[in-house]
Amino acid sequence: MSDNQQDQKELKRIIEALLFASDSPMSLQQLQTVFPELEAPSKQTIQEAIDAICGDYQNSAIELHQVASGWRFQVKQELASWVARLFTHKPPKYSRALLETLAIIAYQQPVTRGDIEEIRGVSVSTYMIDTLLDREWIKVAGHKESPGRPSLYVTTKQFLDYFNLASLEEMPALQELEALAIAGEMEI
Amino acid sequence: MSDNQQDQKELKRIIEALLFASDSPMSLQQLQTVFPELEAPSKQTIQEAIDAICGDYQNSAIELHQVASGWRFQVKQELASWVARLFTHKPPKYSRALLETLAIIAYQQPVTRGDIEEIRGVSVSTYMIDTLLDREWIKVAGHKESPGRPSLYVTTKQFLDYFNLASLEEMPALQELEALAIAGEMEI
Amino acid sequence: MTEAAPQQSEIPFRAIVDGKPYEDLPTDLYIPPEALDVVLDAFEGPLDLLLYLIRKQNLDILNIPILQITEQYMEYISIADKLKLELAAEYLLMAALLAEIKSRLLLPRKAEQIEGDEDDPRAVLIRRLQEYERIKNAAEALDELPRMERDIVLASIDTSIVKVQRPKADVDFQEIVLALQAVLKRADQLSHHVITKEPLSVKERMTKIMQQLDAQPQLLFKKLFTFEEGRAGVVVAFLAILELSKAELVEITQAEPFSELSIRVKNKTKAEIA
Repeated sequence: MSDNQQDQKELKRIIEALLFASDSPMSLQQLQTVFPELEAPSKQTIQEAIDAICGDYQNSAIELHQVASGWRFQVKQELASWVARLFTHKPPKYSRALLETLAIIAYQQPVTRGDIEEIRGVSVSTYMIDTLLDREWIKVAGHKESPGRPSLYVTTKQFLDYFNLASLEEMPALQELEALAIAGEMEI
Repeated sequence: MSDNQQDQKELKRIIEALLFASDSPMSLQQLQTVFPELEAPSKQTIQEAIDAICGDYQNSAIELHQVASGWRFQVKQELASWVARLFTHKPPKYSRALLETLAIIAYQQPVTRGDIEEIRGVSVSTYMIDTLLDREWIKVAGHKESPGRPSLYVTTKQFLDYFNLASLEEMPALQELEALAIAGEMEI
Repeated sequence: MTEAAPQQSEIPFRAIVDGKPYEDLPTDLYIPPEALDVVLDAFEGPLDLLLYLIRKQNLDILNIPILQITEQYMEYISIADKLKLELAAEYLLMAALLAEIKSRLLLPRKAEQIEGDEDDPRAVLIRRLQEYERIKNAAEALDELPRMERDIVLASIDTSIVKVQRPKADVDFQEIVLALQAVLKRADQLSHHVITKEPLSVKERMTKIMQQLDAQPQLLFKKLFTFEEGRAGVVVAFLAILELSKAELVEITQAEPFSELSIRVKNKTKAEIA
């Protein structure tokens, strides 16, 4: 195998890895910027790699598909019904940590991630915040004027809708909660 | 191609699609329950399909890897440095104290907080135990029948998943303790 | 102790003790002076510090020269004390253990004590050091394992063409309330746990013991310990007695083998006590 072929094969693997790792479709331009400036392959070379990958996945369960913002791997149409079965069989469950984070945002808003960590006494994962943002239960309302300008999180209208609340005032008062917490402790 | 081979090929594609679509690793059992009850393939058949998929991806940028809670597709290690360029966030770093505590729980489980303190020779903070519980790397498996009935901690499947392990046996071997041979006369 | 320490004089040492620069660092102390004030961060505890002292000198754990290591450890403790660094009680506890081992080594031993090393504190210490080192290495190996968020990237695909609304997790507001209660309860416990530490100073304890001996020239050893103070308190009292003994201000006596230990002011004759 010539050096050139070797390089092309390696490039194909890198492009393949990037497309699998990325959460969103990647354009030729975006793929190009991953490489160090002087070593970046041309768009044409990247396109050739993509064509080759498309060929590789012909008999597989997934395919490389081009959408407006770039290329992404997706499940083949004829297998979609099976994937649908998977999803209906696996309703997710939120962790205690996620519910606590949501509770703190609801009651102490606006709060930064640091605030939440301080109250919970443990670090807060990006995944948790992302899940809540994704669910549109929280949103970024602005940034705190402190080093790093951390995001300030607040709950959304969708949060109130989901929990069937007309306004935040309808949530049980914090003092009541504390009283309940203390009562709970006394039982033990 | 015989009907049987055809079926096996189709099954392989379905399993492949399911494993790609799932957010979390899938066990043979979980894969089985996606199928209508009467048509569900045996675990052995599913395992054969998985073995075949593993073979298919040998030269690809990704691999099918087994961790504690099942199988998942992940980008091959040797391409990780390329993929890392896509992410701007720094991976979390864990303190020596946390890693030592985690190692003790992993290797000596079940252990109490007192056992951990005994081995490390220092007190173990509640914060650290909380962090490990919060990450769901450890859980309380019961209580020791000794004064105060201290919690007994064990590691979880999530711990193994996070560290890319299928079972505790895959953890690096603990070094052997050398036999103590203290001579009658202690050297001063 | 013939090994020379790394050239510590090259490192400017700026500790101020009692208003004067503190310069006469012992030459056999293997801790870089500038590290002293961050030592609690640098070491994971007394076992870690001991391992450091042992490994730094390429010594075999199974055959450590206990007197040498004890002296280095004590030196370190005393400097930390002079620099008024807050030392965790565990460090003092280890100092007490080392002192005990040292005293056993120096005392003539009875025949039965040589049998078996079950109760030999040195064997116990070596075993603990071995076990700790094993875990320390295991923790390093754990850190090296490929892991999520750092080395492992999952291969994900787009599933938006799948025409099924993925069920989202169902949450009841009650669960949020319970979650917040749990946080509050935990925060509460945390604040209870911030117990203001009683400052336990060896020097202070030495003074207190001398005052006790002023009133009563001979005291039973065990009377000097207040068990309410916990392990740290016991250690401080023990170290104070050792310090006093070293300074030859008191002596520890035993009427007969296995009888209770007593402590009395030195330089007083039996006649005076009687």
